[in-house]
Amino acid sequence: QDIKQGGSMTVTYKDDVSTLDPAIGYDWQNWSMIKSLFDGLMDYEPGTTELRPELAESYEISEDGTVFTFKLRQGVKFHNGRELTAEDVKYSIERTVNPKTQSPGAGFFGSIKGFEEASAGNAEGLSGVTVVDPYTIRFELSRPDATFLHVLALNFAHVVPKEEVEKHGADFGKHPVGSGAFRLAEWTLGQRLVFERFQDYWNEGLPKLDQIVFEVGQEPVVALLRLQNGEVDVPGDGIPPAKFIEVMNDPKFKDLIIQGGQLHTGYVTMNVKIPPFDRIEVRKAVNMAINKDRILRIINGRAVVANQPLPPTMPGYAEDYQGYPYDPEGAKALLAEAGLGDGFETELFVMNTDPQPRIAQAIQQDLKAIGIEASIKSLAQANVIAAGGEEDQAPMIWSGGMAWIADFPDPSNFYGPILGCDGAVPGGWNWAWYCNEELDAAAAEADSIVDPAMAGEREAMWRDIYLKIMEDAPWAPIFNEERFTIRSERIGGDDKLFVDPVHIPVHYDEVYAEDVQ
Amino acid sequence: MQQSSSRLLEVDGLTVQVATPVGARTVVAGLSFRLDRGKTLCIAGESGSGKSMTALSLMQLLPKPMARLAGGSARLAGRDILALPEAEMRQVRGRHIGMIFQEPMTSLNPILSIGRQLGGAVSAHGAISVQTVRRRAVELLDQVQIPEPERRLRQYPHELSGGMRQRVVIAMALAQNPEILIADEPSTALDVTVQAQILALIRKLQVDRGISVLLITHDMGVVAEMADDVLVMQHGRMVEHSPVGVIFSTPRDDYTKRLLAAVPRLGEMKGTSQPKRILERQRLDRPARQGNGPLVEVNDLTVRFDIKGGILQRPVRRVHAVEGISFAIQPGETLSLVGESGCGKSTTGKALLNLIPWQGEIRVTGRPTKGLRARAMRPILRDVQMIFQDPYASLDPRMRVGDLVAEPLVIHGLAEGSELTDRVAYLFRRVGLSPDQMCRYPHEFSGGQRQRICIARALSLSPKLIVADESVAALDVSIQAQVLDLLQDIQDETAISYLFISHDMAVVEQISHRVAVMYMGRFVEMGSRTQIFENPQHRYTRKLMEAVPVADPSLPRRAFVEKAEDLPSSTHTLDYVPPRQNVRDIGGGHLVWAPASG
Amino acid sequence: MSQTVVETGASVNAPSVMARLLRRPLALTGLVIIAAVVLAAAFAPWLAPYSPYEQFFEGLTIEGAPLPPSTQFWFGTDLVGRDLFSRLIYGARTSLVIGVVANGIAVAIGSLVGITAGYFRGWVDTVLMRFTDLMMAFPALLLAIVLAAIFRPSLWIVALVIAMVNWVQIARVTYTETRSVAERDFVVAERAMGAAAGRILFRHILPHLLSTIIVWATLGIATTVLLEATLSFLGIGVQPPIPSWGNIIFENQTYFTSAPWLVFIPGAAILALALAFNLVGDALRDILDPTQQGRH
Amino acid sequence: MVAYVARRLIQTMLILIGISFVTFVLLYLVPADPARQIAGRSATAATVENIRQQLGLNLPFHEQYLRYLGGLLNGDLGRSYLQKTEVSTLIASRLPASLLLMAGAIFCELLFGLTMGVVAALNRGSRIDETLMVASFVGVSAPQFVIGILLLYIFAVQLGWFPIGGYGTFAHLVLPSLTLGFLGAGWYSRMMRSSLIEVLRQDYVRTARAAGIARARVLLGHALPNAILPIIAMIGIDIGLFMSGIVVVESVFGWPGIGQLAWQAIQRVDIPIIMGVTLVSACAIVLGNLIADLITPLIDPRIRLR
Ligand code: HEM
Ligand SMILES: Nc1ncnc2c1ncn2[C@@H]1O[C@H](COP(=O)(O)OP(=O)(O)OP(=O)(O)O)[C@@H](O)[C@H]1O
Ligand SMILES: Nc1ncnc2c1ncn2[C@@H]1O[C@H](COP(=O)(O)OP(=O)(O)OP(=O)(O)O)[C@@H](O)[C@H]1O
Ligand SMILES: [Mg+2]
Ligand SMILES: [Mg+2]
Repeated sequence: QDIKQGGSMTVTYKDDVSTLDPAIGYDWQNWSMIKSLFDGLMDYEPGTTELRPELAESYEISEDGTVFTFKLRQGVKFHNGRELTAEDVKYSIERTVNPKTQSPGAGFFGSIKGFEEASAGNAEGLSGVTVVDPYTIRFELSRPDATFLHVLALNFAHVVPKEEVEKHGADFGKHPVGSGAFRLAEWTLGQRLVFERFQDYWNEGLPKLDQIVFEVGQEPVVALLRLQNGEVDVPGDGIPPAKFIEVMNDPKFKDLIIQGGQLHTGYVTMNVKIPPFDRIEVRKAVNMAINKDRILRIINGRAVVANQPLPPTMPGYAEDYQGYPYDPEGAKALLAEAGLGDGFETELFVMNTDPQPRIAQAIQQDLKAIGIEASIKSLAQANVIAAGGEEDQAPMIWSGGMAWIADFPDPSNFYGPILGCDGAVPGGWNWAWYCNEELDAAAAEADSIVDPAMAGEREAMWRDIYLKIMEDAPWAPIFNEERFTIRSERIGGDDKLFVDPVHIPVHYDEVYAEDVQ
Repeated sequence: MQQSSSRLLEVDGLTVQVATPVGARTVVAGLSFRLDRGKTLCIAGESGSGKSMTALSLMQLLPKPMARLAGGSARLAGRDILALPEAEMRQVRGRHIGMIFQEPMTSLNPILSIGRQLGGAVSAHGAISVQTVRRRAVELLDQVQIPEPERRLRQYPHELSGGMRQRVVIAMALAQNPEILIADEPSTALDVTVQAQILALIRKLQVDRGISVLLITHDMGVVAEMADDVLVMQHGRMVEHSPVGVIFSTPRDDYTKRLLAAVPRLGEMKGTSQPKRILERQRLDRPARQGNGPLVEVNDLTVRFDIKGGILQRPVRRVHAVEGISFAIQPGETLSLVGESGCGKSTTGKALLNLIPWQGEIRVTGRPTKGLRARAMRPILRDVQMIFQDPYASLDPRMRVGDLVAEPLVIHGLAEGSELTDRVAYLFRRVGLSPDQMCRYPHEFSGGQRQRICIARALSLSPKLIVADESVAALDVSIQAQVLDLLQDIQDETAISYLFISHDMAVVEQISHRVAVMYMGRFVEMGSRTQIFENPQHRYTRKLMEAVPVADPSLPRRAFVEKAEDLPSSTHTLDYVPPRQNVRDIGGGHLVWAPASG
Repeated sequence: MSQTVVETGASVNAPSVMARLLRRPLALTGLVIIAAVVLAAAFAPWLAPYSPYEQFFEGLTIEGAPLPPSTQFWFGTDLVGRDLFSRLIYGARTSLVIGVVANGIAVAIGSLVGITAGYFRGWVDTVLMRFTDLMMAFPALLLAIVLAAIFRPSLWIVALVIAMVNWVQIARVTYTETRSVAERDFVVAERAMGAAAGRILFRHILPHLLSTIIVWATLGIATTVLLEATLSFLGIGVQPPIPSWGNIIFENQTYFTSAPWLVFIPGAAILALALAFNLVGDALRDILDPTQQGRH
Repeated sequence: MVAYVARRLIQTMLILIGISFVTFVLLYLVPADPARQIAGRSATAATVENIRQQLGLNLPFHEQYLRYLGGLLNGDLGRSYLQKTEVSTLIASRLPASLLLMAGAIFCELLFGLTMGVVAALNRGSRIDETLMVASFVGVSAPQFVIGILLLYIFAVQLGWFPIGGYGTFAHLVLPSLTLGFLGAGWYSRMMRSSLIEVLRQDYVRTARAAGIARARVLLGHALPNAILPIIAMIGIDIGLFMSGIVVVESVFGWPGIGQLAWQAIQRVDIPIIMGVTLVSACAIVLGNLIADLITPLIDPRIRLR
């Protein structure tokens, strides 16, 4: 397939881009922008969840799965012209782990030797990272970690040039210099950013586009209209809910919409430390009380019903698991069994931006039908998160708007912080405060299986873990959101590039402009 | 002399109505008069009789939509100016008729310089070059005897005194050489000395330019001094229209007679030493002084107000409102404080009741009051009470008058229940009101009645001294006379003392035993009434007396004073040390102050 | 004696304030609207055709779109399939409760601060005035939002938050008025009689402020209703599913192009209520406040 | 004059410090942990603690405040927790848009408000007057978010005359300005009307007319300058209203100003930004008052700056 390079694309976002520092950026908008400005050792095949080396030419994993050795590509240049070496890789990862950087991703590197000291600020670097020669780097882990390659594909492991970081200090995020396919050409705060092709990019033929213009502060509705006028190519925030039905039914848009899955699950957490949610019957009753189909209708069918923590596109998803059926009568019976036949009063926390309060109200009505009077606490996101992190604050939380979207496509990513014992601490993200040591052990075991050949086994183990969790029912999974990306006719590329699981909304490096073909 | 050509303005059947919540009310009813060339017609009458409405309707400046012309005509040079459309009427205003309003404080635009306003009047009817306008403005200011006219053009109204402002207003009215000048109470709001200057100025201009003047006033003294003809109004109707001599010598109408009878005339008490009413009642036998020792002694009373400013709001200037005055009041005696606006009269009165901070020494029946807090002052206030200038403002409009009069008794816990009611009823009768009016509200009473209520309230504690601050100044003459009589009768019966504060020499003459003349926060002269009025020693006392218009047209009219200056200010810098004054007793307790030599 | 009867604005048998209100067409309109809202709030359970909380399955189209006004749902349904008409009727309760409670607290705080600072002067004045100035410089909505974020909002907390923001106006007005009343002769006269501060404040000054306070209280209700609506519109007001006119709009605003009735009907309700209170307040000001007379 | 301005500036400083204190207390009480937000969802407790220490969040309240105040006095508003940028940079990048919007709103409210007020005052008691005054009441009673959405619906969605939102061209400015100015236009028309009626009743207007000066000249030269005075005094209050208004209007129209910045920061409890925007708004309000107080004596010579 002969794709000519050139052309330009305009992407819009409503919210401003905060930072383009790979160690810090963790937002909807900047995640894939950073991916285009920087490179890491690992990456995924475009449009899939399959890992492949990027800056690494090849890698080796030791038998016991604790030593990873990478050979770097030669001749990779940073945007400032200097060549990228193993030193830079080491520096970048150590920088992320260094508490002074205040990186939200530091925790991902927990399996590297020396992490504890480094993250506490007691050691300069990571003892487990060794530069063997300028093009070879070795990672020693303190325990086998099957997800480590995924971790190295995260933005937090992307490579930054030390001299530039030191030059700009805390403002590096506003002056990003990487080795990615694009370089930042212009940034007017609060208005627009322009990415330009990096001429010396090591991967010949990429990127396809010459330029990407990001316009921020654009309402999704406006973006959609401008798309119709040909002024916008990709509305980054997608199709606004209010326009969804209209757009889906509009023949003009028919060919421009691409639907795909998303590593997302929306769920209701039930705090197992707050009575009566300490009773498994009550939690099951809640699972059975919620009419998920009606909720799908409220969000115009932009999702599929969920019955387990993992989304369908995630390895380890249990295809044949039926989950708890919608059965208000059965739910009532369960409540009666728990001695709560008359129902009870509780609180349902929810983030206060549309449509979350609406969904919460639908859940509220369903709960009411079985006698549970849940009053809604609709708060700013930060306040809900804070309440969830306290042991005795939030009996139930509707996760919408703060829900888990996987950092990398691996089943383990849905466990640790949100269902494992590690997350069930003050300030943690395990809002159900569910802690099952047995499952923690099983999870550790599964994650120590690094051998790609054993991947199937590992997947099965994870499947088991999640099904066990469903037996305890600390969550009521509600739905898995679907992605609907719309693009202009000017932009071409394989459909899967537009619903890429990690490059959201589109794979900036791979899509091309039809008008230069 | 009485040629028909001398008739400049002929008004016929002028009728004005105002809208009220209960329908139209006629406030000027079929008024007819004529104004002759070069003459002065005075419209006299009490407050609310329709004088201003008459003037405004002639200019077609009635306040719309409240008031409207309901009929009549006014012929000026053959044209009925009441029927002219606005555009033509505008040609009449300023060119043919100029007008001066009552209130010099408000009749100039506060945010435009004198030059702009005067210039606007000069060039109102047509384009004139800037230089010409300016020259003419300076000329006009010169004509109305304003010193330094050039500088005044750049000044703003608030920088001028009341008298100066009124002169500017006159200059504006004369800007286009009108044939008629309408002056609506042009001097009422001014101090007596300034009033005299303004009236003299109008007379001079009239003579110089031969214009006709329609002068509106309620002061018969002013009428006597100014008028050729007089029109007396009551309730919107003309009750008498005669030449000035006739009005004063042989008034025909009852109302006119009553009006004239009520006017206090300076000098009518010559040769007596008791207040007027006591003389009338033939109670000469009663001794004026009784008891032992003075009721109130004031020694070196000084009141200064700081004016704050600067970054820290520190005092930057100081008003020397009262500057070291001393006096005593004997039981049963009326001491009058007389002086012009701002000289410190009210401040003195308030200091007696401890309503403001002061320095010096005050003793009430021997008890010093310095530094007493509200609670400690209470017993003293049983002996000293105050009546304020404005009877309406000093009565809480939301209380029944019975409760108002009972208020001091309740506050001091002196009576309650039926005893209280009886006591209030007695007080009502005492001041000539019927006790069954007790349940009404202040607004249901006339000005005079309200002042009676205030007096009743002041009397309720049976005080030994009442401070009466301009207590009759806001009243029409006839009512003023009644209230003065009442005050004197009470004194006659109860031997109460008064500190009577007034700016009106004629009133003071009627009521006082002793008089103190105040100027710039100090006494300049103090003595018995006879001493002050028959043998005034201080220059300022004499000036004050000369300035009072005398309600007698046969007296010679006062001479015009060139470029008169205003009163100096009593605001000084912080380090200002008031000059020392020497007091001289010229005999019989007649004290005269003079600057200390050296 | 020849005393003339003096005419003044208020005569002996002045018609009552209510009668005078009723004579003004605009104020009458306002009163009618207020009466209608009060009735709706009071009799909501009888007036509303449905429960305001019930999310009807047939209240949404198959695709999940709300239903436009129809004979079944007079004002249509909202985004979760509830009857908008019923929610509006119940929402009137919220608006009124907030309007009356929040504004009542604000008026109480404001008057107290204003009167105290105005009468006592000195350091009491300075401390209170300085605090009010500070509050004046606070962007009111930001303050309300932050307060709402601290306290987890509920109907009563929202009322309290609004009260905390809204008393400043009243404080200023009563302060200025107290100062001017305190300088009037009848208060000086009262001091001259030896009356204690409490007596002067409550028997003489307060009655004079009463009409001002009533007027501002009425106008304040309009402001309060709007502020509640705004807070709810931003999603930090009255908690769902309790209907408030503001949060109805908040929940439905993104659909204003496809389901405009969901935004504009409650919008019109807020407007009408605020307008009504403003009209009545303005008329009251004309009637009660002598200094404002002659504006009509 | 200089002393006055100096005094006012000192007062302003004090007010700002007071406001910073109150805001700081309030935000201190907000139940959300900034360190945890920065650290992200996969952070360990140690990382969070470390961040907390770096930000000084574990210091006692008064030390935290003094630290902030110290920065403030050095002109340092701090760094946004989540935007990772100097707050001053963020505000500076957003301020032009907000100021533009305010300028548009002021233009609208003066244009409509003053015109309506003058026309109503001159036609006092007539149909025109009544209609205008009802309109002004609608202006003060209409919630801004409803007006905004309504204008969008009519002029952008239905008629397509203006863009549906966004920023950049004059056309973008029209609807938000109208929305923001709506309230002020209502107030101003009422104030202008009563003020002008009051002024037209004054003696000096009669004096000018008695001197034969033409009506229009009396109105423009004598009456209006006086009538405008109370409206100038409103500048500060007006800015206060704007500061509240932009949060709503910018969110309805997607206007990239400090209102949106503040709203997003509040949603995410980004304390330095909330503090910064609050202080900047307070500054604007106080400054507005100061400007009003400085302009007034230029028009009204009676007022002395003391
Ligand atoms: C309870 C708090 C406050 C209230 C109710 C209040 C109210 C007022 C009002 C109504 C005026 C106009 C004065 C008048 O018309 O007589 C005024 C003036 C004034 N206020 Fe306050 N204010 C308060 C707090 C403050 C504070 C905190 C300060 C000092 C920073 C302050 C300083 C002033 C000053 C100096 C004036 C004189 C006029 C000026 O310079 O602008 N006030 N205040
Ligand atoms: N704007 C108005 N609306 C209603 N009534 C008015 C108005 N102006 C004056 N009046 C009434 O018209 C009558 C005549 O008033 P006018 O001003 O002519 O009296 P005046 O003789 O000039 O009194 P004064 O000596 O107090 O100036 C009074 O009863 C007054 O109450
Ligand atoms: N509270 C105050 N603060 C500052 N200056 C004051 C105050 N009260 C009075 N003054 C000033 O003190 C001086 C004396 O005032 P006072 O009221 O005693 O005069 P007055 O003789 O009663 O005049 P009038 O005849 O006008 O009533 C005046 O210059 C006045 O401006
Ligand atoms: Mg008059
Ligand atoms: Mg006085």
